[in-house]
Amino acid sequence: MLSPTRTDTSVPVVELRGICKSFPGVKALDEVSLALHPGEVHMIMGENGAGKSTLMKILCGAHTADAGEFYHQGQPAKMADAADARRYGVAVIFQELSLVPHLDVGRNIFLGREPRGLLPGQIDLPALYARAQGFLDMVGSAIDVRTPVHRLRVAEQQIVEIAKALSQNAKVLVLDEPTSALSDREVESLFKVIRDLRHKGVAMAYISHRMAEVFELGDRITVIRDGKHIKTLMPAEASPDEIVRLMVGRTVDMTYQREFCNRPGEAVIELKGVGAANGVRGVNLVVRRGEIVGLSGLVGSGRTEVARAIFGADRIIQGQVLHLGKPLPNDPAKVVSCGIGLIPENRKTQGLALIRSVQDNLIVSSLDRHFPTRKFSMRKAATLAAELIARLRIATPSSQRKVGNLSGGNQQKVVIGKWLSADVDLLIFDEPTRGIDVGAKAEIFELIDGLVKQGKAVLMISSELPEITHICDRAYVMRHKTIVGELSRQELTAENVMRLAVHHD
Amino acid sequence: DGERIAVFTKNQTNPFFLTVRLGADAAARQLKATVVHYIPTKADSIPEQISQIEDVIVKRPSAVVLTPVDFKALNGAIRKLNEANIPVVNMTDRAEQGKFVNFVGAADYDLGLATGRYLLRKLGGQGNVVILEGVKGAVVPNERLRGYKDALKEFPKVKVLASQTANNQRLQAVQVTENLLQANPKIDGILAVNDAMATGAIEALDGANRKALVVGINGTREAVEAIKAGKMLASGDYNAFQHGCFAVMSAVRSLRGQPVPKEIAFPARVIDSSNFQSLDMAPEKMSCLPWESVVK
Amino acid sequence: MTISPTSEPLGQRVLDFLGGPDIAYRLVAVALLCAALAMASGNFLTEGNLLNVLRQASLLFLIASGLTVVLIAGGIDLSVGANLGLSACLAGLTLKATGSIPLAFVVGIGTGTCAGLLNGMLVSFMRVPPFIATYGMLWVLTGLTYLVMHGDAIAGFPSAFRFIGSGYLAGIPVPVYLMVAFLITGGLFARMTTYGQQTYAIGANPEAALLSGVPVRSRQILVYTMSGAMAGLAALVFLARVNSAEGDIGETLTLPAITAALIGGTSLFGGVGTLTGTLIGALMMTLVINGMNLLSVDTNWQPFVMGVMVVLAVLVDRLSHRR
Amino acid sequence: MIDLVLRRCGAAWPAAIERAPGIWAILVVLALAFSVTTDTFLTGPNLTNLGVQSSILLLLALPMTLVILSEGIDLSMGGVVALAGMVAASALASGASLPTAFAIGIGCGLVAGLWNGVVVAYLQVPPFVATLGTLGMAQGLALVMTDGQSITNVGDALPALFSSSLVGIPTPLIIAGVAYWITHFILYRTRFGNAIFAMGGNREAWRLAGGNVAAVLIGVYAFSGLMVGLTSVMFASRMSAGHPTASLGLEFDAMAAVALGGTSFERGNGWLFGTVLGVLAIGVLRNGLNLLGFPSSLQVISVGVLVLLALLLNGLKRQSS
Ligand SMILES: Nc1ncnc2c1ncn2[C@@H]1O[C@H](COP(=O)(O)OP(=O)(O)OP(=O)(O)O)[C@@H](O)[C@H]1O
Ligand SMILES: Nc1ncnc2c1ncn2[C@@H]1O[C@H](COP(=O)(O)OP(=O)(O)OP(=O)(O)O)[C@@H](O)[C@H]1O
Ligand SMILES: [Mg+2]
Ligand SMILES: [Mg+2]
Repeated sequence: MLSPTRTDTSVPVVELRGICKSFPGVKALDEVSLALHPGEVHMIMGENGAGKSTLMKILCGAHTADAGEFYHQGQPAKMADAADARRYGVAVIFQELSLVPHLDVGRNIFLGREPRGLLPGQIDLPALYARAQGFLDMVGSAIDVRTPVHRLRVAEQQIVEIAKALSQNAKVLVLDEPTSALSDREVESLFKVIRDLRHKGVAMAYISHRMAEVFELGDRITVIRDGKHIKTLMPAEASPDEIVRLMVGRTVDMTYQREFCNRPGEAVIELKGVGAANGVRGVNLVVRRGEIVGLSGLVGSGRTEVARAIFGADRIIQGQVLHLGKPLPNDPAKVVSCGIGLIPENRKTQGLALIRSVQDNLIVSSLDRHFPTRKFSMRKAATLAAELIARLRIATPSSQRKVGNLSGGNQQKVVIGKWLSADVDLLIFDEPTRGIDVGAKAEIFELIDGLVKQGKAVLMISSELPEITHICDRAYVMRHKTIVGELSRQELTAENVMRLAVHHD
Repeated sequence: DGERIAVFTKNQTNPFFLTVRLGADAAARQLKATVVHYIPTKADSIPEQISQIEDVIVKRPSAVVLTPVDFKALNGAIRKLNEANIPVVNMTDRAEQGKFVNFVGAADYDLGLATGRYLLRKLGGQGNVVILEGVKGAVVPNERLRGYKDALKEFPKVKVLASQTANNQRLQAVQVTENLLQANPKIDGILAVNDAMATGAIEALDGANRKALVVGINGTREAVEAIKAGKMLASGDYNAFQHGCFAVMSAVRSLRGQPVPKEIAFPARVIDSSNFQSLDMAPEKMSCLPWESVVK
Repeated sequence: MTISPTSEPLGQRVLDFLGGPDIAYRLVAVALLCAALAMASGNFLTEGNLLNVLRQASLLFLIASGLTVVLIAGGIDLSVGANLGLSACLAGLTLKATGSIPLAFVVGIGTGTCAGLLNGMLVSFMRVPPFIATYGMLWVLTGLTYLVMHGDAIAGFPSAFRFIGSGYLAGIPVPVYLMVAFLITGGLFARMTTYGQQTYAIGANPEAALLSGVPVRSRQILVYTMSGAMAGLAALVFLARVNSAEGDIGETLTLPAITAALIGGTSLFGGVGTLTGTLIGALMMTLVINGMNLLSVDTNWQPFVMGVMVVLAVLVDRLSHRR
Repeated sequence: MIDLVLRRCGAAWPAAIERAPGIWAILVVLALAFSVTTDTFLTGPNLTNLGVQSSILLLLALPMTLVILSEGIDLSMGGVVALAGMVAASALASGASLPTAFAIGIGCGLVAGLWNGVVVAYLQVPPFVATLGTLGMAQGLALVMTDGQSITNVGDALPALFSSSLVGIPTPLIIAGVAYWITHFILYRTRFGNAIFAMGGNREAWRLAGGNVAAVLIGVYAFSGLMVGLTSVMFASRMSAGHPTASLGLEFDAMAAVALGGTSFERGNGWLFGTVLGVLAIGVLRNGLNLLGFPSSLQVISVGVLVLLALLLNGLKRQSS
């Protein structure tokens, strides 16, 4: 079914030449070229805001290029909209999920391509479900095709996305950070599918910020910086350091070395047998001044829920949360005024007001701190924002730009920035580096390190094990909505974390 | 126990119908009958009144007193009442079709004619006037308007500067009149098809420090106050209370086998500073006229 | 990429203070409208007529201003008209019964505030979507109005009371002063307090605002309560102006108020909008109706013209933002 | 049996209750209360009344559900019902046959719907504003047509239609039933239905799937217009006249019914059968209170309390899960 029509790997299936694309105030792409060959996984690397997603969106017709040419099987072709892309066999798994929440899995997989029934416009539902089941089987998933997608976890939704892309019989598959929400096990099954497709001659473009994946999967690597094509090279001729140098234009230390904390201070927050309306049960946990505490576990183990419960976003129904020894109110606004901040998991829906400016977003959490009389001054706000933009090196033409127009990584920096501005004692990071490039990652860790050195405390949730094992002073591991173990600095190894996180019985 | 009469009025916002309902209650008390009121929750809603009639048919009252919210739209519902053999008295607003015990109300055209003539005579048969029309398409304001226009035909020297609707509403009448006062430096008379708009026009006149003779129709308490204070010239008396009285009396009499005339129309009477006393009291204190004093 | 707060040119700062380019377009539209009306009707540019327009617009603005704040916070208040009706009736009854003007004020504004508070509680604590919550309240408030009025009307209030609705100060109608006072207070609230910042933040993304430590619920309650209080105040001005109250006094006021806010550039999706815009919206609507009355255009055309106007206003916004 | 029906309507028993617990609770309580307090509620003629009275609202609430699912709203319904009804009535008045009048009424509705769709889809005016504009325009035109008069000389065929019946079932009920069935088919069995869910849930997903967003939006509003056109003739039939203002505000009743039935105003989350329940709840409440001879002002309050209570109960359910 997926047999390649051409095995000649020298003619690219699709090729972009000299692509330019500008958004108001930004030149996102400047003369970028990219060729995707059958049977190859082409890794696209670059810092946040380099233009990777934009390039992919042009490849699949979601954006139209301002200038440049498009070739299909070596022939010039037109690429005006998503329908064109589909004709050339381009399928995409986007950075932002593109599923319809209140349709079921089967209907989502075949959205816009439903098998036809007898009447005009009618769907042949039995055929649709049977075929959808087939594609889910192919990725080795046990999800029921009739489940509405909104009931699925993020990881399961990602799998539906993959099945959807598979069902399109794609000649070209674009994957924009497909693993950012997946657990290791799911990543493995995704990689298996990718290798299968490579074998069948599908051309793939793969964006990732995880260096390991680049070398595990990549057949060819293209690096983009500031909207410009920097270099295309083979994995054999590249080293991680070299790629990072190309990406950021300078050398970066990726090992996140830090001095661990030997003598933590008083407990900033302490959870005693906490259970919350969102499902977590019997959570005991303490975070002290001067330490970074990790919260690890598989996706769905309840880490986000613990964070939300502490922050007061979900109702606590049993146990106690103590802040500096006193009970912490169960209300986000009061929690913030106690000096606790949360960097949520989904920056677009939970972290930012996308239609408001960078400045407005940066100061929203610290209004009470900077304007204690509640008298607001635009001038002071602008000064504060400018400082933060400079301090975090947020790439934005002006503090008045809408946050929605920034790249993912820079948006994340804005979310972090608003808590820096609020000068909180305890910061809870939920997947702080999701979709963030290595350079920015290093910066963020440096920042976190700086915070704890000042005597602040950090609770960090991450799905990337190295982040937990390299950065944290201690870590808790969760399973089934409760904490199943605590690991000290000495015990904190990937093996130990996984042993606790995965259920054996 | 006495007869159960279902009384349908058009809305619960216009004081006119409150007075009608009080009249109905008073008559029911006198005759030892019971009255249940049905009023659309949305003022003057046709579909709601139809539904209410359908629901009431299921309950089978002894008789129905009906002020249809629309001249024709209630035909179907009235037919159902007739088919169910429930006697129906038509009150205040005439319905187009249907078998009725009788009609109890006033002649809107006559009221318009009489009140219009009254104002035009006071103007000495010349000058500039404006008309404030009511809700478009409703029978009552239309008939009154026709009366006004026919009265104007009798006084060819009077000039009609404008004829605009303020939808029977006081606030709209204030604003429309304000604008008309700006557009027309000389306005001598204002003919409003109801008292709410007439009093609205008076507000606008007061605000602009201008003078004009104003008439309305209905004889509401507010109009009586204005007449008493010398701000309003006159109002056509609609006899609201007696509508309620005589409609219920007609229903009960016909149930009891007593004779009932096919039509009880209260004569067109204009109320001015000389004869407002009969209306200068709270409707709660009013009482039904004796049957014989009206039905000869 | 320099990111220091540069001092902008004066013209830009004035424009910003007025509310940005959207407001400027609208001011131009108002000017054109006035010019056209002045040419079409000799009565338009008279002092009396202009004061009329201002007074009529100020009433509409008073109702629409509270609503605008609710819209900015991402909500909607379909009950403003009904709220105004109930407040006016209760205040009127109080005034008739006791003759005490201060008491009437307390009752009128108090009723409006309570109803607004209830709206706020429904939306924030009970999580009823604002559209439905305020629609339900519309019925409840209307029913209560009918209940207290039981079909009657009240009229004839003391002239001292009527001053706020139909009086003049230095030749200018009193409601116009109220309008200006609220425009300034509202503008200060929106731009010079952290409440304003938080209101915009909630409208733009309530979830993010909550997770940023903005006290979302209490701010929602605040804006609905403010809208209710404004409805109560507008009710008093109304009462004073028309000198009577009936059960249906507020029935037809909600949609025009929403229309004024929309014409003024406030977004239904929250996070965008200004009181200045709403004022201009109210002014444009009043001007059009005034012009139609002056030119004796059939009043039946009024809804049609309003319909065209609201779509055009929003369309112009869209087009100007696309550039 | 009931379970089978429900499953066909998009959910099994427990799921159906879970989707809109408030409306079920209220329907059951109201029906029980009225059966006990009146001896007429549970009679054949009364239930027929109830069905016939609810049919018009259902005809509007069905397309409203689709529009709301597509993250839109249609405020123009009442105005367009008036305009299309006036046009159809004037056609009848000038001697057209009943089928022609239906065609004209539906055609009028369709034009208004297409206009809404074009303004929303191509001019990208938010649906609330676009349809508010159409409301004004339709209402204005309906008034201008006859200077605000209703059109009453419509012959006998139209008035007879509403009270007629087919094999013992009232015609309005049959029409409402067929309309439900067609709407159900469109929403749950066609590509267009999937597209409607995508409009509210994730428009970008539909665009990326090669779908045409504008076409779907126009389709939704056109369908709405079509149904509004049909309603306009049924409405005129109920009143034996074309009336320029009687239908104003119907769209809000329709929206309330949709919301009562558990359809939320965001994320394309909704349920067509719930809308039927919502319409029924409003109908049962009004009918029962009339049977009780409940004072009208309290009836007004009850409607508001019903809406708030149902939504509160739905919300409680959501919070606890
Ligand atoms: N819709 C848009 N409107 C305006 N600017 C945009 C838009 N989409 C992207 N940009 C800008 O284009 C540039 C490239 O963004 P893009 O999303 O392609 O980056 P990226 O390489 O995918 O980054 P990340 O790794 O953070 O996802 C950024 O400066 C971004 O601000
Ligand atoms: N079965 C489910 N149905 C609906 N929503 C769910 C379900 N499981 C999880 N979610 C939601 O998805 C989000 C992610 O939850 P999850 O359980 O994956 O959190 P987590 O353990 O923090 O994992 P991660 O942080 O890696 O996403 C939460 O907001 C949660 O409420
Ligand atoms: Mg990206
Ligand atoms: Mg999580």
